[in-house]
Amino acid sequence: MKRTGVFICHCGINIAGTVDVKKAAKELAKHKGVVHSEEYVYMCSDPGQNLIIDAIKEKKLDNVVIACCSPTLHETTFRNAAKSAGINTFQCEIANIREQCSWVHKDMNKATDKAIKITKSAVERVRRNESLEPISVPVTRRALVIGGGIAGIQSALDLANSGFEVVLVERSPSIGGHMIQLSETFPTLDCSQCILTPKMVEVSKHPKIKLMTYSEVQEVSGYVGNFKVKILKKPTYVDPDKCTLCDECSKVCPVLVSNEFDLGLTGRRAIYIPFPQAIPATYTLDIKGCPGLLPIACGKCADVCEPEAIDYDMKPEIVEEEVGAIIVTTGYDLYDKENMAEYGYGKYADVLDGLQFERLCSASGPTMGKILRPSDHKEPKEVVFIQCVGSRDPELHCAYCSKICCMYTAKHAMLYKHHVHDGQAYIFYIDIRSGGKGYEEFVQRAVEEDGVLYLRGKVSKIFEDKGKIKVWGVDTLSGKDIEIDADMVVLATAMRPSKGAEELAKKLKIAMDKDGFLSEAHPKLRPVESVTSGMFLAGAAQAPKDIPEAVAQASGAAAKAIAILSQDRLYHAPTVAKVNLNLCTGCGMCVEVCPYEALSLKDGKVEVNEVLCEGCGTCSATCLRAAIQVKNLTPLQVHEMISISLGG
Amino acid sequence: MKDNTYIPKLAKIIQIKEEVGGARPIKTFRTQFIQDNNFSFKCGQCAMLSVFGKGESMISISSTPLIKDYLQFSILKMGRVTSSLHEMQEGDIIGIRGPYGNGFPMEKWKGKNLIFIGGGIGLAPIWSVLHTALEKKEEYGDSMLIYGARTSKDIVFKQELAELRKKMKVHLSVDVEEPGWEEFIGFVPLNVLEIKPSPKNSVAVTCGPPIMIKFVIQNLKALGFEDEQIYTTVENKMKCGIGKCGRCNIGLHYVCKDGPVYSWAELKNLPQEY
Amino acid sequence: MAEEFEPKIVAFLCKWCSSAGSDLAGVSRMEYPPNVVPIQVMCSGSVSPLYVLSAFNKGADGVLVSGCHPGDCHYIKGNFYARRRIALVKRLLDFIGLEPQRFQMSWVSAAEGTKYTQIIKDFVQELKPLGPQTKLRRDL
Amino acid sequence: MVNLEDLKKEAKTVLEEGKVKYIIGYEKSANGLMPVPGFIKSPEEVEKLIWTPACVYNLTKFLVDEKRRKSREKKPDERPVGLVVKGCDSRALVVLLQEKFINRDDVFIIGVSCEETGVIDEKKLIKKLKGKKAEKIEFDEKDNFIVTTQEGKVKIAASEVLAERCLECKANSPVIYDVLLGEKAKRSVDNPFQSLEKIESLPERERWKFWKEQLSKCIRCYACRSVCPMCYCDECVADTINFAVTADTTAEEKAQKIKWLEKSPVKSENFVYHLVRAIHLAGRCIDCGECERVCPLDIPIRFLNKKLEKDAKELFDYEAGFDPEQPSLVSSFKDEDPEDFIR
Amino acid sequence: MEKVLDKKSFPQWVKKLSSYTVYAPVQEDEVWNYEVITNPEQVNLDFPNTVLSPKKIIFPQREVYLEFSASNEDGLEVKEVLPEEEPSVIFGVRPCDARALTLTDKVFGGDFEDIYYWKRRNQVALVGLACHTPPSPNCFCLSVDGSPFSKEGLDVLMSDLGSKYFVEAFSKKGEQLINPAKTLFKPPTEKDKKELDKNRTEAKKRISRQIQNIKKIPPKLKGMFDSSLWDEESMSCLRCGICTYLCPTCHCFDINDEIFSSSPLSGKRIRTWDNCQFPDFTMHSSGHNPRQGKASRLRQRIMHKFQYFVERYKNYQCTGCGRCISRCPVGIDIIEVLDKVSSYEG
Repeated sequence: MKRTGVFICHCGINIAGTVDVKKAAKELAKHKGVVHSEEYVYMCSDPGQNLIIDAIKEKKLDNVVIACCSPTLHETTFRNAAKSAGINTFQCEIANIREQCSWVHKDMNKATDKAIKITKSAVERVRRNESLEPISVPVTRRALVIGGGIAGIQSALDLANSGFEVVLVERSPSIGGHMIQLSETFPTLDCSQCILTPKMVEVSKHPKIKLMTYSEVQEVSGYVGNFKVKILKKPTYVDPDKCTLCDECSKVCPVLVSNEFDLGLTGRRAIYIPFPQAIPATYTLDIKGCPGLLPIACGKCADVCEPEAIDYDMKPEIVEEEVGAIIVTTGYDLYDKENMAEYGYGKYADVLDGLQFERLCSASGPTMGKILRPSDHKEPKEVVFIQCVGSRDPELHCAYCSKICCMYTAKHAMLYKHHVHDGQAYIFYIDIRSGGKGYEEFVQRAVEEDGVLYLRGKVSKIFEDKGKIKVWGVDTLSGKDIEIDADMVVLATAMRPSKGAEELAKKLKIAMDKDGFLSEAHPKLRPVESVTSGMFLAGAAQAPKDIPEAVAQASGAAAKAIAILSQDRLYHAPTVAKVNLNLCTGCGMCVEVCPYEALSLKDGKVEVNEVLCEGCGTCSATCLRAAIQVKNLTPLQVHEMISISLGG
Repeated sequence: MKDNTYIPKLAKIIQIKEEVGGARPIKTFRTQFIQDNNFSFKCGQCAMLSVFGKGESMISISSTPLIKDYLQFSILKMGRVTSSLHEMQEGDIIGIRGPYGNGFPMEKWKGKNLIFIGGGIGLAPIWSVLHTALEKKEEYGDSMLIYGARTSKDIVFKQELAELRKKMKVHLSVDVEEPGWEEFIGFVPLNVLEIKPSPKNSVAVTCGPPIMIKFVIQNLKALGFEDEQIYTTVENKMKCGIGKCGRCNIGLHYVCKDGPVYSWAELKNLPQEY
Repeated sequence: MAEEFEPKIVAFLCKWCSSAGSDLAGVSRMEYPPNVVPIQVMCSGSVSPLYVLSAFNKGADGVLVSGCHPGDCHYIKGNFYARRRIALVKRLLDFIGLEPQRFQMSWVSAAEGTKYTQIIKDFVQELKPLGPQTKLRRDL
Repeated sequence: MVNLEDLKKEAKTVLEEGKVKYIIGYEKSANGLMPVPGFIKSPEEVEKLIWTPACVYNLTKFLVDEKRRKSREKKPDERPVGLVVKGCDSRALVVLLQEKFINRDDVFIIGVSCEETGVIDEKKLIKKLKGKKAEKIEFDEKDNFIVTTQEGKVKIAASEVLAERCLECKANSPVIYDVLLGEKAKRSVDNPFQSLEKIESLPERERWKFWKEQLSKCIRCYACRSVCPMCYCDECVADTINFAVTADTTAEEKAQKIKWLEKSPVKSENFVYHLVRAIHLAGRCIDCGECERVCPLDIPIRFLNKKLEKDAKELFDYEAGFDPEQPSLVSSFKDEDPEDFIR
Repeated sequence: MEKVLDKKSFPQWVKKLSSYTVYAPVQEDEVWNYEVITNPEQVNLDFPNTVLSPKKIIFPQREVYLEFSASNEDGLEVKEVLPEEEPSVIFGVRPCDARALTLTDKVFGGDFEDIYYWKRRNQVALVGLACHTPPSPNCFCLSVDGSPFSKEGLDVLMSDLGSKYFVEAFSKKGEQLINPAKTLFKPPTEKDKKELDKNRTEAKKRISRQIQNIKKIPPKLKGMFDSSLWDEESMSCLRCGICTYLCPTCHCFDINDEIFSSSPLSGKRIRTWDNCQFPDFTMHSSGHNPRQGKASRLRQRIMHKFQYFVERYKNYQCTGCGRCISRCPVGIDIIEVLDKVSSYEG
């Protein structure tokens, strides 16, 4: 029979003042299997710990229970003491008789009685504990960043500058994300491209960063510290090393398609560079528009390419990478046009979304920074900006607030006024959310210095009438109906998780919230970690946010990743789930409830990934067959604890 | 009023010896009744041991009836009761009722050579009869023990076997090769063929795992032993020990009461329900 | 005078919220009746219905399962599963005629020492008039 | 109306084509009214098949046996087993599929629709016939059965002898099948939990009295467990020893089998057994009513399951046995699950 | 002793037996069972087969053997617990069920007498009720050496003669039952006797079910241990305990320690019914099970009743009550199985 030692701490008078520690020690000595029971004034003191260590050695104790304060305080202390006496750390359990007993009761007899029960219950538990060592896994000291927007760029640079290799995967031909499309940024109105391009260049030049644009993550397996990733590298048909950016190919290309970078405000050729500062600086042949890769079909671009950079035989390639941590920064897309037909979005050329307006304002944009109507290239004199288009509309659209629209609409109106001094800007809003450093002042400037007219209320109808866009709305402050003959309407459409994020989340086994944004592990305390250990989130993929927030979160995610990558091995608590294969029928109910994707079905039985398991035990309560249980808090242990708590 | 056979007599564990460690541990327990009683038994009989709160388990008595001071049981840790027994310490109290079963027909064996063939924990029932025969050497012919275990670590009664060598022929074996082992390597039935005990005026007593018994008997037959010359013991799940609870039967035989000792002549005609 | 009936309560407290909340009650030196023996579990989601039935079978006069508030679960969603499971057990026990006061569930956060104290006080007060729980108690 | 000849034809075809190993159906027994489960192995044997209002058994239970048998075979016959199922039985199949206990390919489902009627409660019929021994029972038009006794044929209103669960049926015709016999009619049921209300409406004290008396009768023959297609665990809480023992199982594991309840058939232990059974069937029971039918002591066990079925519907809008893809009741949740009972 | 008793006087007879605990069949819902009677008027002898036979009184499903607890001196105290001895009487015992007790007598007697069984057995008097009409459609007592008016095992047998009972006492115990109410009983007339004979002849005819060639079965079974019949016949078996728990002759049991507290130790050692149809019945703790699979368990039930028992005690361990047939959830019919045994070839 296992030999148990019980040590009851007086904690000065903190425990001994209410619990008759002598009586408790005497009662415990009678308990089955307890061969040593003593009390001492301060167990956590050196002499106290030595008492434990000596007793373990002298009485050949197999396990010990320390009845003292809450385990949050001294569990580690006593477990280390136990370890130094030569027994496993899990052969030491704490009975909390201070916070949960002596401090909350007055009646000495009853408190003593309760303390005895709590301690006996810990005895019953520790006697059935397995000796366990922390689970240790080696770490692949590289990271993967998915998404090359500002968040991805920031994470990648932080990681690389800390000395870790980074694989940065971007779906489109260039990094830069939406930020590179912006003209100026609030609240300082500095040029977006001016602040972003140096970072993009740094990425491309960084020896620790392996940049993979025009690539997509196909498959992720493994677990924290040891992910295996398969990345599909789509063919660009242009060898970037040879390409000299002479633009001859594009000139001869007969195909014209809508230019994504300008959100359809301009066109581009099938062979193109997304924008002049693109990183990597090279051309991409988009086969969707290309008449064919066979020279027979067209072949003009290859013909004119002097350095012979164009290679029609380029094939898709699967690249396998091993990484220890993954940061997901897949960003956002704007709410689809189809969803916003009521605002004439997609129907009238002069109804634009915010990003289109950014391009109009941008010096590198389709109008070279002049604000002109897409329909007739005239300068608009009356511009209506509408906020909360698709946001904060739980009935029809998205219930959440897209967070940045208040600010960028103010910016848009301001920029408009800076371009068109005699123009009038109207903003329909529900309310103004301008929390952030310098934000409120920025909005005030728009109103006071630039005379932007804020109208509180919703727009009821937008329609084209004699070359104007009629906007009907209500000013809810004055209660008056408003009708504006606008030249242009700019919609602050809702931010959505970027297209394909859902598919990717499934591959990564990262949970999504009800809106499709990636779920953080804890809304307050673990905002950059995903539920899956070793995977982190940053930027608008997790929730709508502005640039500084995205950058901050990206650096936070990088720091979290570094915390993993900076270690040779990862250690994980060994109190994880264990399957009894004889009983498991493979129903998969535990797999469904596991919050950590630590369980999976293999050959009709459940398998535990011990590195992912956090030991919560929800699987064990769900299993109908008692086929899965968490080590050191098994149903048997709980059963015995229940019995003893109730007196036998 | 007759004795209530279901009520065990309390006995104190006076000695515990660890025979085999590892995953399939075996310990030998010596027990003494707390109050004197007329517990007398025959070799090969069993007793129902109680660990109160856990239940009962039928265990063969491995000491000889000639020793009156204590009863000895060698127990393989297997289930709820035997695990609790293995947790017990000297001085702890268990319950004993019995003896049950038929025992070995030693009267019939007088004047014959006794060949004991055991495997693993199967030496326990043999141990009783072997020592009784040894004590009454004059009544029997030559005795011999052929015994094997998985590895040398799994051999029970190690010291006693060394002692025993001085008194009779002992042939040991281990199933698989291991450094330092100088005797036979291979399964017990093969060792039987190796040693070739003579069937002439002999009785073979074999106990051990069922698969071993099966091949030992096959090989004994090949050596010329008649069915009547081969004895073995049978194990089945038991509860009452007195042929009433109905679970240990092989055909119409209740192993607890009519067994556990059978000659092959008897056993081969019984259905294979063990 | 006969001694007042003191109900025996088993409380399954999740480690991260409810047990921490109970610790806070201690640190704040709040006072509540000593009728409850706490059993710390990792998550309220790990409390099997069997634990509850077993506690009643072994003579508990009351059983409490306490976890983190929805959305605060240390393990993200364990308490949601607990909520569903416990609701079913509670309905079933009610159906067979066990007094509904005997089986309770609560959300107690690590900051809610006061709430924990109050829950225990109320629980004990509600159980006292019911007397000992004999319906499901072992009658071997 | 299901034509028995059609059933035989279908059975014969799949057997002749070798599409199935054998067919589990209903077969006439030598003794009277009630059929027995039949295991039809050859086309010639299909003549034994019957379909009457006395075909009460939920034959999906035998898939559990089949699975175990197959797992023991060295070279198992991989063909599916043919299985005759009623609407309720088919829902059991759905749950077994949902729990991945069986594969869809392992069973060839011959669905029979109860149409607007159902199967009988043998006890009700015996009572109704007042001692006359029924020899045969047949479907008539939707509201009646024709019963043959020694004294000739009598017409009995179906509502008087239908099994309780048929009166509260949610699936008159199979929800999953390979071939379907009979029409996909749906008998409208106003309140599928009607029978439950008479207990629910009792005051707490009376409810306790009712269950105390009922469950104290239990002799723990475990017929309710044995007949239930969902009770396919290798090892049950109610068993005192481990069944799933292999060479690797240690003595400790065997010694540590938890005794959540004792073998004594006393009130307290019977309650643990029946409550655990009910909870284990929450969101899984499809109300085939077999547990109650087989109980030799006539304990109305079905109510326990029915209660949780009702709660699952009421609280979580969950119904078992219609969708093999849905996550099970206790391995799923909704944010808006009720929590008014939580302090 | 032969008497007649007016039916109206029957409650008065029961009333006279106030020193006895009286059991009689009681109906609850659709289920009849033997229960303790407090009101003699309550006794209703117009009943079909009870679900459980009087076995449940003499060999109760749960019997406490002993109590144990930790004690200071020897560390352990063990106390024998025996059933209390008080005279009791069971009314309305069917002849088949009484015969069944003569069979369990054999099991619980012999070399090791089972004190618990005999304590109860000895103090109970059995008042039988002859089966004028078979109480179950599956009665087949005639096939197994019984009859609807067998007196074996009974102390008293009552036979229904319309307005009165024909009462025969066969034992001292039986006479002691009649003595306190002597005045209620009249000697039977010739007419009564004639009617009794007539009834008995008719009663036999009313039993419709029978086993073919029962005599052939025990020797036949001897060679059928490895027959495939068991596989076929057990296909639909669910492994429940109905057939055996309800059987008046089945006597298998389990012994377990059931505890209130493990530290300090206190609990009881308890015998409960067990049965050969449960898979754990014969399973060794090693996991090996000599009767793996339900075919071997059906075989055990049949073999035990119609071969092993016959060989050991010269009786079938079956008295033809038909409970196992009527209550089998899947219609396994022991008569059919035995008929198949009779006609089995190969």
